[in-house]
Amino acid sequence: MKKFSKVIALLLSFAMVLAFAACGGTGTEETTAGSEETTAADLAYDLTKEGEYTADNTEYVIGATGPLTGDTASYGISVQQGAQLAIDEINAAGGLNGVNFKFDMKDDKSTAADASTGYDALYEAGMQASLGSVTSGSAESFATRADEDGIFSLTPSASADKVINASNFAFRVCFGDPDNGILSAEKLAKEYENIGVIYDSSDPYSTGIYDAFKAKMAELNVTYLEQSFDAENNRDFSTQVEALKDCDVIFLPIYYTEAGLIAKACVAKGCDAFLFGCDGLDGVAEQIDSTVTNKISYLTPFDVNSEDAKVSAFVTAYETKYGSKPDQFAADGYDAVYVIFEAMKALELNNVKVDPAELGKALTATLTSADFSYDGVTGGMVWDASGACVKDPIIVELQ
Amino acid sequence: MSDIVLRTEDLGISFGGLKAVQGVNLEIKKKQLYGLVGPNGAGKTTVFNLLTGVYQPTTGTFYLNGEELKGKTQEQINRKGIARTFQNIRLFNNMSVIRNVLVGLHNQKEFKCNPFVSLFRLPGHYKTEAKMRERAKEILRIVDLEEERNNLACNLPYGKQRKLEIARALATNPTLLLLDEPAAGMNPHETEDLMRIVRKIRDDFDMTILLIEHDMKFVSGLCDEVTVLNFGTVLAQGTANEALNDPEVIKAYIGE
Amino acid sequence: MIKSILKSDDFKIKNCINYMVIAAALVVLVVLYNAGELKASYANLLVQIGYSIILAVSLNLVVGFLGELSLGHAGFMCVGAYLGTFISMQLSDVIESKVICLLISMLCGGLLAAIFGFLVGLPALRLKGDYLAIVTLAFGEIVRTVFKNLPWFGKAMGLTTGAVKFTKKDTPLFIIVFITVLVVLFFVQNLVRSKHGRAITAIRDNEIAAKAMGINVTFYKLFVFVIAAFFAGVAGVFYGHYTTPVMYTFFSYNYSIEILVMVVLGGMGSINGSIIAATLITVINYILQKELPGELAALKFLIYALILIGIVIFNNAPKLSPIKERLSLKVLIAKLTSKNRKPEDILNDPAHWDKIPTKIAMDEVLSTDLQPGNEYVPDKPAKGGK
Amino acid sequence: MSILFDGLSLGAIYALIALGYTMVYGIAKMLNFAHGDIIMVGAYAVFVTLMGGGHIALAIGLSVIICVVMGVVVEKFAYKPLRGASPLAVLITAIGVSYLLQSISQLVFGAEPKTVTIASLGTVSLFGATISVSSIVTLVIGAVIMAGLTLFVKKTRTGRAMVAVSEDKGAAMLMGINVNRIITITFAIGSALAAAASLFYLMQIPSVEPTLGSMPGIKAFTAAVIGGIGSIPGAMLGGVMLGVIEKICLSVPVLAPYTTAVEFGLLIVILLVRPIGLLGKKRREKV
Repeated sequence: MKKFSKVIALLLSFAMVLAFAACGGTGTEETTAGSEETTAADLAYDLTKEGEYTADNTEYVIGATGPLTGDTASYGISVQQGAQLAIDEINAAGGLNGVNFKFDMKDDKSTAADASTGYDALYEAGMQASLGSVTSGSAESFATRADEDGIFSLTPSASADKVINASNFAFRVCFGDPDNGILSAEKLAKEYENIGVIYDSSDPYSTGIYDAFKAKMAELNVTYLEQSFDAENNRDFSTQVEALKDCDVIFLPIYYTEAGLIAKACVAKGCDAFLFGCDGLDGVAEQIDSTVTNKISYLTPFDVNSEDAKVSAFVTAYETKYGSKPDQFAADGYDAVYVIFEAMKALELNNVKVDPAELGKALTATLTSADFSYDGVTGGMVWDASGACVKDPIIVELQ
Repeated sequence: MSDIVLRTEDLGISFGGLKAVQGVNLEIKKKQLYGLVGPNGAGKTTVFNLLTGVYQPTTGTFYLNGEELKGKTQEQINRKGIARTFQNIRLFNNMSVIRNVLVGLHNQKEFKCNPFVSLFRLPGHYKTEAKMRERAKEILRIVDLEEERNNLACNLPYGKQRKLEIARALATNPTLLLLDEPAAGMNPHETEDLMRIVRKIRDDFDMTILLIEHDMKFVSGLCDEVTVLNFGTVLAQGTANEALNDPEVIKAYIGE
Repeated sequence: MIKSILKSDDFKIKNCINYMVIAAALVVLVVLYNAGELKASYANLLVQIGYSIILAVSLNLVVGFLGELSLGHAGFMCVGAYLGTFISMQLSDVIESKVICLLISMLCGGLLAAIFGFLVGLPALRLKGDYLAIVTLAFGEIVRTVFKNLPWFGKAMGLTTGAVKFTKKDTPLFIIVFITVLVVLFFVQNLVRSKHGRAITAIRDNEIAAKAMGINVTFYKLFVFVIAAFFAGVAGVFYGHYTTPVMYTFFSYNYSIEILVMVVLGGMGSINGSIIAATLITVINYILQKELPGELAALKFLIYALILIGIVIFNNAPKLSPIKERLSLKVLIAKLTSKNRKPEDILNDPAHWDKIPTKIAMDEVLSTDLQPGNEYVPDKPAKGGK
Repeated sequence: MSILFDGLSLGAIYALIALGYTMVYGIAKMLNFAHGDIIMVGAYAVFVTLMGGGHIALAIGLSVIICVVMGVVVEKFAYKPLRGASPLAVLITAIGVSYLLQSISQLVFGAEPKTVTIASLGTVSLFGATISVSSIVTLVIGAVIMAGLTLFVKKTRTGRAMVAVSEDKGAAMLMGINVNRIITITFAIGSALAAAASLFYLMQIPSVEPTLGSMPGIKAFTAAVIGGIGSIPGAMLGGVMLGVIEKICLSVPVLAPYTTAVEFGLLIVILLVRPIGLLGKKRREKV
């Protein structure tokens, strides 16, 4: 008897393998979504339809995942605070036709698996549009999942091209990594002689920019000195700075925490090179002090000290609410929420239980339409069909 | 000549500068019960360790049935036919009594079974397991532990643990059995019983046995021949009575 | 013959109940799924539970049965996830069915991980305890560092596995994962309940005695490392088909430790314990992630840490054992089933994990000189002699 | 040359942390996984004092006191109840404590890295290389602390008692040594060393965050094992070696991304050649 139960269990399981192998074969054909171009016909939408999980919604739910714990927690928290600020402002101003918004961010520790789990939780809690995820890996995971359900995602800060390629409904607010690298290479090659680079080999953002930079420099036939580090393991930059001490300029396609440490290492090593970076460097002002004499500037869409009324209003509101100045992540999060809000307003949406897939198609159609643009704290933006954001960088100089 | 099972030639080892054992020459004949005695620290257990490959001798060598075993590992020596028990009992404490013996049977030719046969549960696995169990029970019967076979080794009383060690060593089907203080910690009644078992093993299996023991009654009552060690060297050799009554030996034990 | 098979331990109810429970659960879940009653989040959670079980059970082979502490299990998973999924993506150009790609790449990923298992097993022959632990940890970090820098696997960006990832339209991955769990369980239990399993536990209990019994310690240590690495590699392949991209960050030593925690909480040497603990920890993680929004996320680790410390101290503190005796569910159940066993006996049952002394006993750690190839070589006698 | 100096001062930090690992291991026979997080606590103590306008000397004092108290408290509540339990259980608890400290500090201070301003001591030219004074200070003070520790263990009563406990706990107890007290003292010393390490760490890497301690902790543990765990000179040797090798690897662009792999690879090679670490003591198992 006992033997039989075991044998039966095994037979059953093998039978299931075969059965599902068979039906899996037919299922795979139509799953190649992603980078294919979508046509307007694909984006026909019906905003009166209710979604499976949104039937109980009393507010529009915008979801996101991001690192709230772990090494990169600060980026996630910034985005969360920026987005929450925008939501609060929108709700205080009466929401969309009197309907409020709700923002929920789940912790993904910057891992793909947790982003996927977070996505499920959000989707089933009635998420209708999303900010995707904060870092590139999890944003790719999120966008891939969101593509299955047709959910719109507008990532504030995941700059790898893979993210927007993963879904037809994925967009971004920030620059793409290659744009950053190419722009920087052109600028530095034109203006400086001795160029050095320090990049983070463990970080998708940094390697993404660096690879584009490297290719462009090869194309321009300019030589430079290269140093790298692994942010997980090395936080002491004396060696890298020592090696590049005699450069006129050091290009830093990295995040502000490490950039601040590099600036300080420059002081310790007596190196007075000009430090130039991309949008990741925004926030570096908080990381350095008066001992740092190097000139620092970076390409960014967001300048916390800008005279622009919109920006200063945002900075003041953020400081009042959280007690610290916003960085670029916070600004991106803030803008991303407003972009979704404006697009929904443009759609004249008046159905709090709207089906997320329908809304996804509608928002995609809106963002890619020629007459939609948004002027936010990170500058004026329009979107192309791939989901990339077109906006002008400004160069922010410190000191 | 051919009935000499174990022969050592000038066997010795030194740790650092200390010569723990030196110049030990033994000749043990088939079916002999051979005693190795001496005061504490005389190097008896070291001789066992040399014979089982735990240490490699620095001088000399040893032969089992004419085959030189110097330089072989513990596993190889066991497979060549030397099995041992330990002074401080080394049972597999978290296994039942019968499983301890089954581990001893592991390398027997008749119980060979490829790991993949077991992994895939081919019929060979079941056949082997059943045979091994039968054999293990037989061995346990010899040391009167068959009743206890499903108890945990660590829950056995001390005397029975010693007997289990013997059974386990016996399971590896050795030519030569080394018993390290088998009667230590036993009461007189248990010692009597053990003597009977050791004799029975010798008779039933045509076993050659080399044993270390402090209990002189045990040695003189059991052993055909005895070697006395002191400070790592051989003090006396001969029949139990001769060796134990040697004045040098008495001096070594009792002092001046 | 048949009778002897039926009489063997394999067919005692307590030894195959886990197959039945898992199979029954699977059937229920499949029925629910087909009825559309199983949410995607649960289906995905099930995948995570499934590969966690595979990881925990295979690590238990190394830690619980062989008695060697390994902190690099995520490294094997990493090999399987990167290489196995890479192979699967190449296959997907030729083979249409994702399931078949997955099955082939499971084998390949497992085998490649097994090769790494062999390499890690080699130092295990010479090192013990904490020394081996740090070597396995080092191995995991080395693997991760190499994969994060190799251009074929997308460098720091990770390997995008969108082409082979299982989506909602495919066969639910959890079914394949759980069938694999059953197969893994079948192999692991068969190994443990055989003469080879006895030899392995003998090595754990007393390596010197095992050697004296002629057990081929070298072979069995390598064998266990290879098998465990194989299954971890399979779990990695599932990971690669479950989520995209495969990124090096996931496979840090923290994850190895999480697997170890599953093994230790479940009970060293207890396969069912590993299954239950792997399920529980995955579910706890899931619930904490789902229920703690935003700012409270940091609380997750706090709660997790407190649960961990609490359970371990409660289970192990010598002073607490009288309280534990009174509260133990095990004692309660045993009291109901057999009346003449004392609580102490039940708790001292060696199947109960905290009573199993593994070779990680620290006092033995430094005694490394008895390993094969490293036998004690006495100093040569002073030449010339005085 | 300058690489060598940078490597030495990084190595001195590793060595100080490794000493804490080694001492606790030698005496309590446990891997204190939370040791790295004690450094993080020390670093936050320095940070808070300096932000509050305190003098650097006050910061050092406070950091040492807080670390010592933290070390002793952790020992008392998390490890002491487990004395005599399976070492693996203690290991898991230590991991739990590590998570606990990290999450508490994130809840208190936030995940954002905070920059710490310690007055720069400037640079000097030595053998034609620019070397920051702080790394020389790290080296010198590190060497002094290590020498002091060696003397302490060899010359004082408590130090000798520690050696006795590490050799044989049971025998030490019979000799009238209060083993529990010795273990507590060991944790206190180990934590004080962690506090010192945290200060040097901040001098080189002026930024604090909740996960600050984990990687240096692992590296230092590696260093302790390379040197031979349980051996004080071994920990120093291992730490310095690891620091120098890390810096050499980082200075070669092709090799730099693989630095971690090289360091851990070195560990494996050393252990395969010498399974007890470079200066570890061989112990024999009685058969």
